Amino acid sequence: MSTVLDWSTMAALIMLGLAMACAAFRMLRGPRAQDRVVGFDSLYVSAMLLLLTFGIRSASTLYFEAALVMAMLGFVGTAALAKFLLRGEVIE
Amino acid sequence: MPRETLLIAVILLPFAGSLITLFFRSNVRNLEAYLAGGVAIAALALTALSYPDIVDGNVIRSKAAWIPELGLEFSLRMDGLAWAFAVLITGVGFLVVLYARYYLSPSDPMPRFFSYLLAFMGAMLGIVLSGNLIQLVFFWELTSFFSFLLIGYWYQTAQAQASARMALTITSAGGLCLFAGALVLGHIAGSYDLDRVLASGAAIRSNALYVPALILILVGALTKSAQFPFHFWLPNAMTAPTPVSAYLHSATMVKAGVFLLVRLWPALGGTNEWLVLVGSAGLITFVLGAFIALFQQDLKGLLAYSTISNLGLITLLTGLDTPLGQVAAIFHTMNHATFKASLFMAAGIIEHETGTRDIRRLSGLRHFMPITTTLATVAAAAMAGVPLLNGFLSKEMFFAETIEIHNNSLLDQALPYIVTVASMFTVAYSLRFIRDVFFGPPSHELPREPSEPPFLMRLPAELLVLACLVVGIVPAHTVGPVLDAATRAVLGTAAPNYSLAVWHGFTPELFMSVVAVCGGIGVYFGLRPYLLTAEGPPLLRHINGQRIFERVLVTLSWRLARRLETVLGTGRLQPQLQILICVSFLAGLAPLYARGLGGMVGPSGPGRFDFAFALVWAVGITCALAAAYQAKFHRFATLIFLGGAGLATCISFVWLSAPDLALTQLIVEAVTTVLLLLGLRWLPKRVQEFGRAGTSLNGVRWYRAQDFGIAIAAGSGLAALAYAIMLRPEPDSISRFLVENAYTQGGGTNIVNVILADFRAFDTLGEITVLGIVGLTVFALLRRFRPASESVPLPEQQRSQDNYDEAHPQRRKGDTVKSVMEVPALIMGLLFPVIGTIAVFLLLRGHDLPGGGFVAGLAMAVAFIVQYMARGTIWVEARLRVLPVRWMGVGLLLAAGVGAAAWVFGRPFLTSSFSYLEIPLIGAIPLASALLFDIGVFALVLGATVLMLIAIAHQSVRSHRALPQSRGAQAGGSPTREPR
Amino acid sequence: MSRLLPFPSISAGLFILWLLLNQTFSLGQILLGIAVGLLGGWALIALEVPKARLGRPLAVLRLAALVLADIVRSNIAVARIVLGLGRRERRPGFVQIPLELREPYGLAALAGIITSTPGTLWAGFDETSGTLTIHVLDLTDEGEWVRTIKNRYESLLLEIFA
Amino acid sequence: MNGAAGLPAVAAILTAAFLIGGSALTLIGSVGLIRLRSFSERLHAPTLGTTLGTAGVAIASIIYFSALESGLVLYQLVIVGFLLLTTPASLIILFRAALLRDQSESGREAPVQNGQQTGPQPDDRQAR
Amino acid sequence: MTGLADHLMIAPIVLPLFAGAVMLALGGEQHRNINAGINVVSSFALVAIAVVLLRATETAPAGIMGVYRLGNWPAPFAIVVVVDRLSAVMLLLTSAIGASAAVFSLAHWHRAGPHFHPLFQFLLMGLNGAFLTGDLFNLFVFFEVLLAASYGLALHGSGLPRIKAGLHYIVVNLAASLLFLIGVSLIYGVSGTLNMADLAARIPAIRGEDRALFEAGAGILGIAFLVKAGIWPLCFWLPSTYAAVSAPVGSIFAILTKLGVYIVLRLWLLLFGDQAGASAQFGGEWLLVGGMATIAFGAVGTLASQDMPRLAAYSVLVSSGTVLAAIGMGQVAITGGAIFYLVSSTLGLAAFFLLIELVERGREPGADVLAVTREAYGEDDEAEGAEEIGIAIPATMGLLGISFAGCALIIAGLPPLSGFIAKFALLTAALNSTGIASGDSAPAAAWVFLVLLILSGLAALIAMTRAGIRAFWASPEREVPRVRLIEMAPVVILLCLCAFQTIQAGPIMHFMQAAAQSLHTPQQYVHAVLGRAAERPSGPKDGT
Amino acid sequence: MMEIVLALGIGALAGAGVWLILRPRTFQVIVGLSLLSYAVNLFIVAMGRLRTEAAPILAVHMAGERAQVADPLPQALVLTAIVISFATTALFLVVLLASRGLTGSDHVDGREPES
Ligand code: NA
Ligand code: NA
Repeated sequence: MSTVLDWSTMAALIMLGLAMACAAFRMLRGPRAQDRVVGFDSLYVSAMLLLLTFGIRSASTLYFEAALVMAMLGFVGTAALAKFLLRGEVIE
Repeated sequence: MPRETLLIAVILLPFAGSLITLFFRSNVRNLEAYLAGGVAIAALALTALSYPDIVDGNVIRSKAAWIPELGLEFSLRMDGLAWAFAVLITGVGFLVVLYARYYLSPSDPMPRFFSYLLAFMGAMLGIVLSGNLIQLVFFWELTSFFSFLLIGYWYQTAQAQASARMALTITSAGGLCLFAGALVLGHIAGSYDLDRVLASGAAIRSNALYVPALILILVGALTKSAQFPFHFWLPNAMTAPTPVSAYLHSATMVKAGVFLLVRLWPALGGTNEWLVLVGSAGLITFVLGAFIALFQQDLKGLLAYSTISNLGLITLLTGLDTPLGQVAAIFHTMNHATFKASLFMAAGIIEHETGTRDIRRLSGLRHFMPITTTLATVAAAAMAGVPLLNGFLSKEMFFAETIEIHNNSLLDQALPYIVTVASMFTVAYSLRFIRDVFFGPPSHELPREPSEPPFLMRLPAELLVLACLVVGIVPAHTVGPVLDAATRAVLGTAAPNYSLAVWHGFTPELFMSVVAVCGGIGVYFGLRPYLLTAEGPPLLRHINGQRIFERVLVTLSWRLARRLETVLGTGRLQPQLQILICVSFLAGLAPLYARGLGGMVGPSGPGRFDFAFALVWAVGITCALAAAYQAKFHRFATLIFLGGAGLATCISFVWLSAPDLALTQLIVEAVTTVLLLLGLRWLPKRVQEFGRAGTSLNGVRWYRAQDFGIAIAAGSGLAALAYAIMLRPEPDSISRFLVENAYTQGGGTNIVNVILADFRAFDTLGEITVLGIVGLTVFALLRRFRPASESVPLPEQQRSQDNYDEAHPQRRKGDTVKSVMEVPALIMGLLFPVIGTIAVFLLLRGHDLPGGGFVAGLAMAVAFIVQYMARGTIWVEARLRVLPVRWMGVGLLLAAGVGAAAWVFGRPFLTSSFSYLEIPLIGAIPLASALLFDIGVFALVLGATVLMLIAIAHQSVRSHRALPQSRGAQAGGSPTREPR
Repeated sequence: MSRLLPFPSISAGLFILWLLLNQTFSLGQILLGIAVGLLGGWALIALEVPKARLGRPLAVLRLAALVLADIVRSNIAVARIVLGLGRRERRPGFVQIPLELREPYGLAALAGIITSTPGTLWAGFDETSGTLTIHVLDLTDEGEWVRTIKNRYESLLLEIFA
Repeated sequence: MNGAAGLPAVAAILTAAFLIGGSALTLIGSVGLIRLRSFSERLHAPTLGTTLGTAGVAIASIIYFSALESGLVLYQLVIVGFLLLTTPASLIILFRAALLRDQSESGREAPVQNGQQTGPQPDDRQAR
Repeated sequence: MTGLADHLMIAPIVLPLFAGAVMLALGGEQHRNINAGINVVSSFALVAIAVVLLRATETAPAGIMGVYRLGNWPAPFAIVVVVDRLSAVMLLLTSAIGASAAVFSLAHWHRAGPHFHPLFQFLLMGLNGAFLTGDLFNLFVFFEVLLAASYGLALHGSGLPRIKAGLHYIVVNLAASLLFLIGVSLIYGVSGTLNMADLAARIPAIRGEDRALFEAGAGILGIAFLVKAGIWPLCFWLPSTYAAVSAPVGSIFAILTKLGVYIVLRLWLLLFGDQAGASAQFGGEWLLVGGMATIAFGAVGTLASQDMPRLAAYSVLVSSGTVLAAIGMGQVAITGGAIFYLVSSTLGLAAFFLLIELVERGREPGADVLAVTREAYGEDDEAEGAEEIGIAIPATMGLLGISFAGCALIIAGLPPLSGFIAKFALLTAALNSTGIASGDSAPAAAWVFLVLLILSGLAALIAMTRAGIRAFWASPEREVPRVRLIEMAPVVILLCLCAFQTIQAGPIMHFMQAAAQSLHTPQQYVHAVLGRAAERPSGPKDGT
Repeated sequence: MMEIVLALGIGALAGAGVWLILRPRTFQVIVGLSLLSYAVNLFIVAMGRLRTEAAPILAVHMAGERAQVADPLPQALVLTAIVISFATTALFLVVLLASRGLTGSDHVDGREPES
């Protein structure tokens, strides 16, 4: 059965990698700052899922923390960037 | 007293006296003089004690170990030559002290003068008594230094400053050459010991390094003795107080050069190079000095040039390279010291009594000061070479020596005629010194009404003149034995026959003397009309040594240096970094180029192509390049790209089996992003300008092309290095031990964490210290932070939102942001305990699984940041106690304290221990000291990160708002204490 | 009780979070989890987070099921839009909805629901007028959206955060 | 694939299905980020990933590890919950920031600031 | 490894760490006087510790007092600290200057900005750690500790020139730190070890095809150290930084360049001695050439300096270049002389940095840096600066003049202070590397070195005279600066140490030569660190 | 193949970083330093050779075996390096802000180049 898993994890990894690439495209392309921030946010989410999938591929739970922290920091980063766009400074 | 001790005492006395004098108050005049005089007379007496030994031809030595490793001992050595000089130095020194006591005015600070003078005396004695070359150089440079202080004694005048500086520069530079010469000489001779050096003359002269050594030493000697072309510092040094001139510029310092020539003659002399170099320098100086002296209008200037000329004569004598020449040189040195010192004293008396030294203004002083007139006349006669005075005797020997055949060149044959002519000028200026000053009608337009000076002021000159007379009349019974001993010391057993008598019959040299005296009188009267009016000698009037020197000095040591500094260095950052990168690139490339990379080994790692990994890196590389491309004009976008590149790095860590790294990298990156965003607010707006002025465009393009090349080279270089290593088999690394012992002896399954908290906990301790330090620095810097004026106003967004709120009557200022942030702020508030829980979780499990104090601390800091973001600084700090500095301190203490606790058990610092603690109900819980250590790390990281972030954040509050009294963060140097 | 456990539901959440994180139910971890829950609650007092009055667990479950279903449905809908499988001309736009809900947690929950449902975005809530503005990706019928929000979610939320 | 060999077939297939479903949805969301025309529209796209995309992958992971370790592994729920909790906060700030930016640059009022304006508003501005 | 004396080896690092940590735990700034007390006590304790360690190395076999294994782990697997003659000398030098600067700062500098005292202690910690460690990566960590503290101290007091210079300083050193990491990791990648002694033992066995990569790593690593040492052309950040920092900081900074030099001395001789097989003497000629270029550039810079701080900064370069060139010649006797010179010139420069501030203080009334800072910023934390600490000293100008002369003589290498002896030691060794009586001819490099040293001495003399005349003579009606005993005493004591070095040149040179001898025979060091590896404890380490 | 991807990544990060630190604006320099430190961190990990799915965390409570896990030492070094570069980046940020505030310019030399 491991071939199913092999193929599916590989496909998932590639799909998530492509998702990252799409997000990165928006990040690079803009055109406005907020577009880049959305791109950044989804880049983080895709990357987080990539880690979870990688965990499945390597049958290891060691990457959970990384995924959790990535979720957390994706939020912090996006919120900080958005706050900057909103107010011109992150902490008032 | 043993003779060895005696030598040491002679040297030490003046230095000790100098030190003691320094502590006197400046108004204790007599005591100073007594002490200084006492020291001089004591040194003289001690020197005199060894007279019997010296006359017997013995050499007194005293050696003490100094630096045996370098073949250097502290070695004193007194032979006849040294003795003669020591007597001169101490004897004249005593007289000068006596004289100076009366010469200096009450307003001059006495302690300084006598202290310098005694120190100088000690240094001078050091030169003549040195038993090795290095020690000689040591004292040589000391004399330069103290003479600088003495010449600059009246430092208030620009002239004194300039001449002191010139004297120091020239003589010290000469001294440095002498140092080099001594090193070369020691290298040739295989020792710096004077006896050994003097004994290996033949070896030295045949060595290939002989000429360089000779030149270096000559530069030293000739500068010190003010010989052409280094002579010009001496006349300028006449700004020194006259006692200084009487001492340094007649009897002692300038004699150091000729002393050295005579001293080293056995080792260096006897070659054509010596004859040409020393002889011509002496001859030119002798002639030139005599000529210029005649045209001086300043009494001391005349004496200065006369000194130069006489020293030239002595140099010429040593340069003539014959034993008799050396004898004459020694003899004339002694004679010159006596008559010139007394003449300087006379000049000083005149200045002291009349207030001027200008020969044109002085006249008929014999009416006011007959005794001084007599003294000066006798001394000047000695200078002129009048029979029955000491100057005559050495002059005779000189003339005799010039007649001898040396290398039979044209110059050699012309020598007697040249020196005779020059001697005419000697006679002429001596005559002028007497006649123009003391004779003629009494002058009544002097600044002061002159009278005879006090007896004790005259006494030194009287004693010196007496010496001139006595030596001149009965030489054989007075200086005879001394000269004999000195000669033997220089020449060894091969002392030539010479006779010290006033009358040798009608010899050619007598004829030359007569011609010189008669001719001199003629010259004087012939040139008198010119002398009365002119300023400086004909022809040479416009050549001002000082001005040339200063021009050259300024050009070389200032203009050229400034040019070179800008050519060889830069104050700009970009070229520095360019150089740094290029140099390190080359440093990495050179070995590869020289040795080649060897065969590439096949892939040793996970060779499989991983499409997802490649995709991640496609994104990462694109982000990196975009960041590089956009960083100038789109900072916000750049930060986002930076985040993308960081994310790729982080995912790579996951791929490469490094979960801890991934965690850390992630969290650090997020915090960095927030930090940079905080900073962005204070940076200037930058708008892309298209089509800027075309002038510098090409330059800019060229720089960019350069930088682009460097960037490509550096990037591909690093990539190549990494690739090369990755394809090679691993060496047997120390990490094998770490893996094998991480659990069994370190008590943790997360090997990386065991390394950080145990194997290499010392690194971690240092690393958190760095973080703490940076926290402190950031805080310190920001306390002084002043934003640029254009950054002070509120950001555009806030202004427009405020304007909107104010424009609508139903809204209050801040409503817009409040309505936007309402829901997010609630969520973010709830996140505080959630993130906190995650942080504690990461902290506690670190030793066994990914996590650890550092990551946990940063996570906790993130929890704080989120609150600041949601609610703003003032709100948060009114509610939470934020004491980052204390947290840092406690964390550091905890981590270091855990390390130090090992001492209690007699183990080295940071020895860990672990055990399982049985608690009822709960079971065994692991208790590792590493966990405590990690908690320390946690506290410090939390403190430092929060400190840095909020220190920056506080600037927004400081710059445009007043912070109300907050109950949080009262202590700990927290930024809340900054009300501005 | 309220001094010790000011936010019982949040503390419980933290406790569960702790256990989930540690993947174990050992006594030691349970004690630690309780400690974490208590500490978290106290921290929230300092931060002046408003107290939540959570009632009607049944309503919570109903809402959850509803939201879940909506999320799945709108996921598919948005996916179709993205992939261009849609039918006619699509028109994005803003919709304004008058709300009675004022409770902060209720609003937050509503925000969560709207944001988490692909196709709708929380664009703002005006406190004075009580008007919620949302952005809708595929705006066919404005009234339909107003009704959906008010009837499906707001009523339940009003029930829960009584 | 260390350890995966002993996985029950059902678990493997379920894992694969959820994994593919979740990542596909995420990918579609990201594609939307490219394909949708205006910012407001694009902002809808990533929620695919944060909701069902994440849920799919997380469920796959839960099934996989629960089967692998023969016990319930629910760690992944933390991630899902965390995302659900935080996504609204960041998206709300970002959306409003974007609207206010548009407003201040165009001089027009944002649709939500005064509570007056109703109806759809074209926002297809492409300028930076 | 349990004796109290053994633990003393780690004390130079741990003591300042604790001192700094306690200051922070007390809350930092409010207790400035307590902090000052801790700082001074700790600094003097460090002097005492350094003296004890130095004495211990005198009698120890091979000059290695001991190897301290941190965490009780065997070498080479974890971190060791090694006290040998060279590190003991550097410790003593650091602590002497540290104590002087600490006392000096109490007069007023420590009030010029927050957190002076903890930063100062952390700087000492970093320096001592770098001198003691036997591990390459740990060296990096201590480098960073001292760099971080030095960034803080360089910017202490803030103000435009400091910030401008500090920015360059930081960027260049950050770049250098990255190079350090690249170098260390490359070396690890090829050799599999981080322990210096272990590395020395492994070098001969490095496979031929890996050797180029190893040397590339060593080369890059070397660049990182040479930046710190201030070799030309990597030194342009140095003059403006050193000229801008506050006096006590400048004084302790005189050591920082010597740290780079120390590392080169330590590592180059350890790794690339004659025993290093194919890599022996790697890069030696570049060290020599670079050192000489640095002397020349430094000399040019001293001449071109308009003010004393810059002059001092360029003198630092000359001093650095001299030692580097001397090391590059690779002879035991020269190395011994180089260590002697290093100590002498560092003491002199440290004294000079302190003195400059005192001299300049009275020159332009109102130009007092503090006054400017206060005026520019209106900061109130300087308000207490008006109160005087310690007593003002009489005969100020005289004492300042004598001290200035002392510094000038040391820097120019003129007698009677140690500068002259040091130069002599270097030159005689360079010309007669096999002993003066051997009669071997000197290499061309030695002659160039001789010329450079003489010329740089002359340049220093000219520049110092110019500066001295301008400061002491040119403005007779200058205001006599108020100088306090706690400011003057450190200067005088440092100069007295130079005098002591002259008088006791014999024993001191003997010690330095012994230190050089052991540096040139690294087998002893390697054996001391690795030799006892077999004794490593077996079984669980500390299972209580 | 992974090696070449990683090497390319390192090269791109380093190249972009070097390009940026050679730029005249402080912000460019700080971004460049960050990119460079990413590159260096990856480089250090690469020095331990590449291993996937072999995290240096022991699954069982017993002595580990070197061949089973990736080299943990470079990872520990990188952790230290990350922390330090984080700290210095923060410091540099503040210095560049201070420089900007005092000089009024964000040029690395504290003044606009004359042209
Ligand atoms: Na006259
Ligand atoms: Na939504």
